[in-house]
Amino acid sequence: MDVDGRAGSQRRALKQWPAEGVTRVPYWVYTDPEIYELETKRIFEGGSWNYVGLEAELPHPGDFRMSHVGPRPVIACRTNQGAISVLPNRCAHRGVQFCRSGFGNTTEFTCPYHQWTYNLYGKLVGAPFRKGVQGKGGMPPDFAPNEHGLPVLAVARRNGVIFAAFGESPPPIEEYIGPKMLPYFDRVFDGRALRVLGYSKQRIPSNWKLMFENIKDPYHASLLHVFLVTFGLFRADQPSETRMDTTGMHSVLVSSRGEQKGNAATAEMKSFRGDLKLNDSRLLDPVREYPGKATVVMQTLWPNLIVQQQTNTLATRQIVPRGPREFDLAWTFFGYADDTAAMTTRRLRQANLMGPAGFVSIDDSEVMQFSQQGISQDSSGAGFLEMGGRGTGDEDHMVTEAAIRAFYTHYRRVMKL
Amino acid sequence: MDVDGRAGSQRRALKQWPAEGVTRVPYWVYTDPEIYELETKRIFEGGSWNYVGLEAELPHPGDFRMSHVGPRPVIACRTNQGAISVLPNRCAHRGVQFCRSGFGNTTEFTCPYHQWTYNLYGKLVGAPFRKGVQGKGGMPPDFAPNEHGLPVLAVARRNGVIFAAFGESPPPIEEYIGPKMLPYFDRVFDGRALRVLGYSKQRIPSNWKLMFENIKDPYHASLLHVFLVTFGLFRADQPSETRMDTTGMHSVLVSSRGEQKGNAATAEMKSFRGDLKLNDSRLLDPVREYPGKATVVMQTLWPNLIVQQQTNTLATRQIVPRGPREFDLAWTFFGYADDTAAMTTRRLRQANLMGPAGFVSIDDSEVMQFSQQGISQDSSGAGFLEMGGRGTGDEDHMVTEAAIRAFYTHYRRVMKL
Amino acid sequence: MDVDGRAGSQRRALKQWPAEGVTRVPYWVYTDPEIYELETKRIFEGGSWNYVGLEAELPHPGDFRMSHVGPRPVIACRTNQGAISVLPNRCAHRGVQFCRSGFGNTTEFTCPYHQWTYNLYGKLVGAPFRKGVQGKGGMPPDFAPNEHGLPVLAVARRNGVIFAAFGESPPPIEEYIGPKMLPYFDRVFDGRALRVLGYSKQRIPSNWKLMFENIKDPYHASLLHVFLVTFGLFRADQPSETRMDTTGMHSVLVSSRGEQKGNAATAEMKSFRGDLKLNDSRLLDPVREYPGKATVVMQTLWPNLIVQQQTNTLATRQIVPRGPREFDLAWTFFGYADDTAAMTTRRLRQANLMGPAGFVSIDDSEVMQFSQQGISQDSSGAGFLEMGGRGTGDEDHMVTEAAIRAFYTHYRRVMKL
Amino acid sequence: MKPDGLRAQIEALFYEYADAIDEDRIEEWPEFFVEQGVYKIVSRQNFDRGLPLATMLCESKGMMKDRVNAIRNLSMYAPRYFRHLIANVRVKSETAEGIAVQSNYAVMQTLVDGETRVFNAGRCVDQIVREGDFLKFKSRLCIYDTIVIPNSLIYPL
Amino acid sequence: MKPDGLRAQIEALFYEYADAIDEDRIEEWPEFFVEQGVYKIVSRQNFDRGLPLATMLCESKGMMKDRVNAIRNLSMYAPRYFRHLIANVRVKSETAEGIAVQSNYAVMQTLVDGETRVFNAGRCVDQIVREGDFLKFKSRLCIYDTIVIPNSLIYPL
Amino acid sequence: MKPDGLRAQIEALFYEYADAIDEDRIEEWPEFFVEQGVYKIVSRQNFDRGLPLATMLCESKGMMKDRVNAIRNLSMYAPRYFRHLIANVRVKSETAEGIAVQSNYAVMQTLVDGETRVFNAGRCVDQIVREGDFLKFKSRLCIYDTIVIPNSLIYPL
Ligand code: FES
Ligand code: FES
Ligand code: FES
Ligand SMILES: [Fe+3]
Ligand SMILES: [Fe+3]
Ligand SMILES: [Fe+3]
Repeated sequence: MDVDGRAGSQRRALKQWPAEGVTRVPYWVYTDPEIYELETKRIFEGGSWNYVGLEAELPHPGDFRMSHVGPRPVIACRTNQGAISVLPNRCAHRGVQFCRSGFGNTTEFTCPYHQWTYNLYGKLVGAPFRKGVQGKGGMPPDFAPNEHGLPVLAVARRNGVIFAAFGESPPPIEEYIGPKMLPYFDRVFDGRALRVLGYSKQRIPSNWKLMFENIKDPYHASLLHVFLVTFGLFRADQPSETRMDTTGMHSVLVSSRGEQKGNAATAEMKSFRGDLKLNDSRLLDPVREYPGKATVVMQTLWPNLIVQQQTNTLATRQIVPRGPREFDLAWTFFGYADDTAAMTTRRLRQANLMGPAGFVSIDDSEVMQFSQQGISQDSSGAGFLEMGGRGTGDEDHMVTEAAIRAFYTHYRRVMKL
Repeated sequence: MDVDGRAGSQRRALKQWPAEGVTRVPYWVYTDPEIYELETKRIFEGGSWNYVGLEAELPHPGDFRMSHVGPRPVIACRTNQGAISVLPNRCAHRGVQFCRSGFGNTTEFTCPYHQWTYNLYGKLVGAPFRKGVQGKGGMPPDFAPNEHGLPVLAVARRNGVIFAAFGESPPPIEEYIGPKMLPYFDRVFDGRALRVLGYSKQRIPSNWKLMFENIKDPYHASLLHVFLVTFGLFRADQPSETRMDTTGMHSVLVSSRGEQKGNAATAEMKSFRGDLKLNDSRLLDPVREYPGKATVVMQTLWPNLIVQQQTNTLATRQIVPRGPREFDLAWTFFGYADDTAAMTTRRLRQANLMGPAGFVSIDDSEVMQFSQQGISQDSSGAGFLEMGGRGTGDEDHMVTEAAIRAFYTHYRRVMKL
Repeated sequence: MDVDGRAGSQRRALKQWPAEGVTRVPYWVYTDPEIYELETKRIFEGGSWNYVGLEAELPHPGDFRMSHVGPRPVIACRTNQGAISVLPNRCAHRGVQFCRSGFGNTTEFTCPYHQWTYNLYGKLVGAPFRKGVQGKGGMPPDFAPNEHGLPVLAVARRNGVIFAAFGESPPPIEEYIGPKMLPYFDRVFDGRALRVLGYSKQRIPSNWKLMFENIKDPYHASLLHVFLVTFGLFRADQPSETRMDTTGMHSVLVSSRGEQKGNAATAEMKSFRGDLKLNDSRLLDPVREYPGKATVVMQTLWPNLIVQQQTNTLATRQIVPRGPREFDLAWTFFGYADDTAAMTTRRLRQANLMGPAGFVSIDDSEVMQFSQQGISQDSSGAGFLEMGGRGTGDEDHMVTEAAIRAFYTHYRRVMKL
Repeated sequence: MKPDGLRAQIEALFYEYADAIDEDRIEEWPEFFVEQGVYKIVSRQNFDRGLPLATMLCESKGMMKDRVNAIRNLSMYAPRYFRHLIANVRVKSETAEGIAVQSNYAVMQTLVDGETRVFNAGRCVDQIVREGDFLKFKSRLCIYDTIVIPNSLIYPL
Repeated sequence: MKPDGLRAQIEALFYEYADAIDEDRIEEWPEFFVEQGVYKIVSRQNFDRGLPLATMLCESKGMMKDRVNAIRNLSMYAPRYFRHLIANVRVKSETAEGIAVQSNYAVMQTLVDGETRVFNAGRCVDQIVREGDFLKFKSRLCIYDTIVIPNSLIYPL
Repeated sequence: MKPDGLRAQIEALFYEYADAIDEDRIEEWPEFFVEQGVYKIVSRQNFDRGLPLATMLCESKGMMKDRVNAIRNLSMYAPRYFRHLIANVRVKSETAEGIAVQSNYAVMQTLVDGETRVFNAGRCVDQIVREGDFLKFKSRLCIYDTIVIPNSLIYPL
């Protein structure tokens, strides 16, 4: 009887990264519960800056919103001093996830169970009956409220975007994003006040990394997205760049809008429809608003953020993992406080391209589900990533999986895989 | 590559009870599947008397009801001799869970698959074709029907309440409940015939132990339950007691109704509303029906029973675990056979306080969900239980978590943790 | 603290097959996830011919249908040469489950993500941008398309029935079915063209092996199925046979219709109703269509097929496991291309006996759920299978569990349990 | 109370029909049909592909009674509740043949001690005729979206 | 807009009632009842076995207001949305006592950041009377199939 | 058959609208609107907080046709069935502007080889006008409770 022994060693063998390196991604990284647990610890709680929201969402002292760092629920607050604090949404007494409102304004948080009360800095400022009632009961004399506050997270901000980190603080956010990626970040987040236009949320039945792969994969865009291809919003024959930071953890895809005109490259794209026309062209009525030629910049920031600038539709997409086979994708669509009404209308119209019903993003959310289904058939397989060669460096085109290879280079380092 | 090794040893480390002892409860006891399996074996099937129902539910010979011992489905029957038998709801042939009706009357149970038939004592009294058909087939000559009955459970009864146990019989029920707890038990179950008023069932997304903690935690009642506090039904400034048996496994909270009047203690309770009035006071029209001053006695009996006497609403609450993160709470509301119509009406009105829509119990079922959510964020944390000191003994007040500490003292002993 | 250690060794002990051999089936074979994983590898992917469909479903070149081999999604195609190919439904690039239509006609399959295109033989015939775009990017020079096709499955056909196998090809299908079983197979699949009448699908909350046990268990039919018993469609007192191939993996139950007349045997069947009459006798209007006396032949073919011939209702039932506790049962009802209209009507009427709403099969799908529920209560138990003795050989009656014992003899061999 | 108006009468028919099933008065079910009434449950997949198989098929009131008898006396199944939500009732035409009506439905199923789940959803395509004072089904065809049936289909929809 | 016809008026009553709950105007809920109106939620199991226990019981508009007050000010619970689907409305009789009506319902519940689930399904048995220009509930009895309630029942059904 | 009565006509509009979507005649969908009709799907959360984002936004019949074209020719998605249950239809007012109507809905989704699930539930707030013999939507606003959408929203609701 060898069930246990074999299954055990089989399992271990499964977790050997293929000898080819990052040109292969073993399918167990998308399905294994232990890998997922390790990711939680080593990636999301391990010295990385996680996106938690925008300052524009918290204009007034006491404003707060629920958010997540990786899978873990947190609360981002505007303090009275105008700073931002990020607190774990878990009571220090007996673990109640106390905050239940997505947004609000408060001077303090009170856990419903025993009314332990925390100020906006996570300090325990109230614990009823701590001294007992009518001389009876209460906490022991050595009870030190300052040892029972909420373990606040490290916080970083840049141009209105809020990041937080469990554990030891990562390097300053500018250093973390790095000199190569920062200009792209600052392109959209240029210091102007933002205006939130609204939220969307999808529950996608796939591993969270497939979302990053998708956005780091310019190769698919010209093939999967008939809409992008046909209207020239993002296409392999257009001037494009794939750029990574030095670690490989962040990346951008950059491209300039082209025309709806056939050529040698579009001939290879089954998805190109030369004859397609919009019935109402207001849907796509692009206005150039950033310097330079790029009309689309998609940036991924390790470990949970996508910054989308596609023509005039802007959004952050936050990844909230929910186990190895599911994640939530939380979209925050925004513009600038100084947008004209016409520009706001334009952004809202172009928002049809993105989100759970997006002309473009539907393709991605569906294909991620198909990926997870295929991968889950048998986790002893591996993805093959040799488009654009085997390197992990920048490219001035889209015909490459380099950014995914770079991502897994960093992933393996952090995960010790 | 160290995934397996680390994950393994991490897991082991996680399962070390904190050095502080029962003033801490590690969060993995609420989430770990192996712990849950051990609980099934060591607690629910391990020499404990589990509540399975009331004799009043089985007035006539042949009456039966489905019930559970821990998570395991059983059938409680009134035998022809007026005794009670408790049978596992699983066929001895090939495992079919044969009984499908919540309640009924029968002379025997027939499994639908091959019609093996058991009498009310679990004895196999029929197995069609056992001797073959037309001289062919049938059971081997050495087939001994008496070796293929249902393994009946040990049964104990006291004053109309039925308990059952898998495995070796626990000590007599009076000894098991113990001399300190028995009077509280006998207070409600005083030998009078009971009348069942009805059933409620909730599926609560939390670990089953959080239900016990909740009922063993008088500290929360004055803070969480605005209704209780405001109407003085249970409040920290009222004469109260927290009592445990010698092992810590059982406990009672006892209190006397107070007034809706502010004082130093209510000042600390955000939940106190001095000005609140009922529009229809019939909802709370208390009548004293037990000797002594206590108007509420909440008793918990290891490992699956809560006996509720809150003013004139009486109920048993049976805990049916369904994995580490979910349990069913099965309420049986009852009165006495000799209740006047007015008293029955009163009990039915006061039933508004309890159950899935109870003015009081909603708070608890909701907070248990919040607890499980918070705990599940990261099972390396631990609850902090030092209200009322670090002891596990009786208290003459409510400002304590002593009964929970006592519970975990026993839990650790039984679970060998 | 011994949680891990004990739980581990407990688990191992659980996986010891009972000393009694195949007269006992330990309940962990129906619940354990590791056993299920092993079954996937050793049974469904391990050199066995899995049913995937009928040739009649794929009349024209390019016709395809989705199907499964064990739990794994595959596509069966009619190639241009009139042959059949079976492809895994998983892209060789990055794992997308690309085919989304149950049925269709195509010349090639294109994965939506990056448009890798496979012909009907699984050969990679297209990979856009493989040579780059405008001189940039593309696959490395050593990219060999023939190394990146879909790993086609071995295929076997007999008289219009299609089988497929992962890994090394099993022996020829005739040898695999074996000389004892082949005549029964050829009885229904006699070379005539088939006509598909329609599909049904059920999701049954039980282990897949319980389905095989059910069909290999003539003992239950006379007891569970009031309909069969009453109308004499299958009853223990009728001339019957239970036959296995030499390995025990396949079997047939054969019987001849009897009368609705009581006798010594029916007296033992609670399920016999001598007085029952149909209001509309067209429901059961049997016509003899096969040589010999048998009116019902139920054949099980390892590891995923049941061939049903009950009077004039014919169907294949394909088992698609979905983890240890659930499987889909996919029914294909069929007749012959040369059936008269009256015969087609008859088959469609008799289809009322089978499928998710079948007069007969409801009993089975329900009892399988009850079995899984009972088994899952505690996986340390075992089923008791001594009806008809302890042997695994053929019997000329129904009062036996021999075919199940034979099945588990083979199962243990293949699973090394 | 007899409702006024054709659509109201048709809805009354639908609702009483559903009530007979939901409230376990299944014996009444065949009485909603004319003597040679036809009742069919077919999957949308079979329907769309032109395949004749029905998951449940009754070609007369007699066959319906046989189905009722099976439900009551022959079949073995776990107790459950059905609950019909009938919506989107559309009277399509009224001819000598009868009244053609379409509707959508969802049936919720609750197993004892279980949750309430959407068991089956789809549409009904009906032919209704007058029989004396009453409207009756000449044919009722339930085409269900729920291709994969959660275990067993015990009752008519 | 006041609808014509009794059934239309009754449906209007049902739909406005549901809207008050679904759109979080719970304060309006007692106003759909007469002063001594009775509201009861009972499980089908208790109902069928003749057991008197109600999961929610209001014997007067006052008790309903107390329930509203609890929902608004006393109880602690996670925010959620209710959504009523009311179907199969059947006017059974109209007498001096009032109008007897039955209907089926399913309530969908959406917890913040969660999926929409069937929370509760069953039927309503109502007595309705005219009060001035309005129809009001004299009694509303909700008999639910969903024996096992998913955690808590916060709002009336 | 053209129904009598305003509410019946409105319901007919709603049900034919739903049928076009459920039965995969999505090309008909824009025709239920006037030329400058507006169709919007918004989450209850955005709606309640006054945020203008729509999950789906069509400001003209042309944009609706673009959406239909995307569904038919541009988007890649797994095949699925939608099934509308439309309930609680309330005619709120009729003015020169049009008829204001509210209703509740639940859309059941069935993925091929999957279970039928509640995909989305909420309410519709509509402005309806007469165009010749027909009622048409001037605007339809679907406010959905289901904040977290199960993967993708392919069809209009
Ligand atoms: S758990 Fe938060 S105050 Fe007790
Ligand atoms: S399983 Fe119960 S009689 Fe066979
Ligand atoms: S995953 Fe199939 S083409 Fe890339
Ligand atoms: Fe994309
Ligand atoms: Fe409480
Ligand atoms: Fe059978």
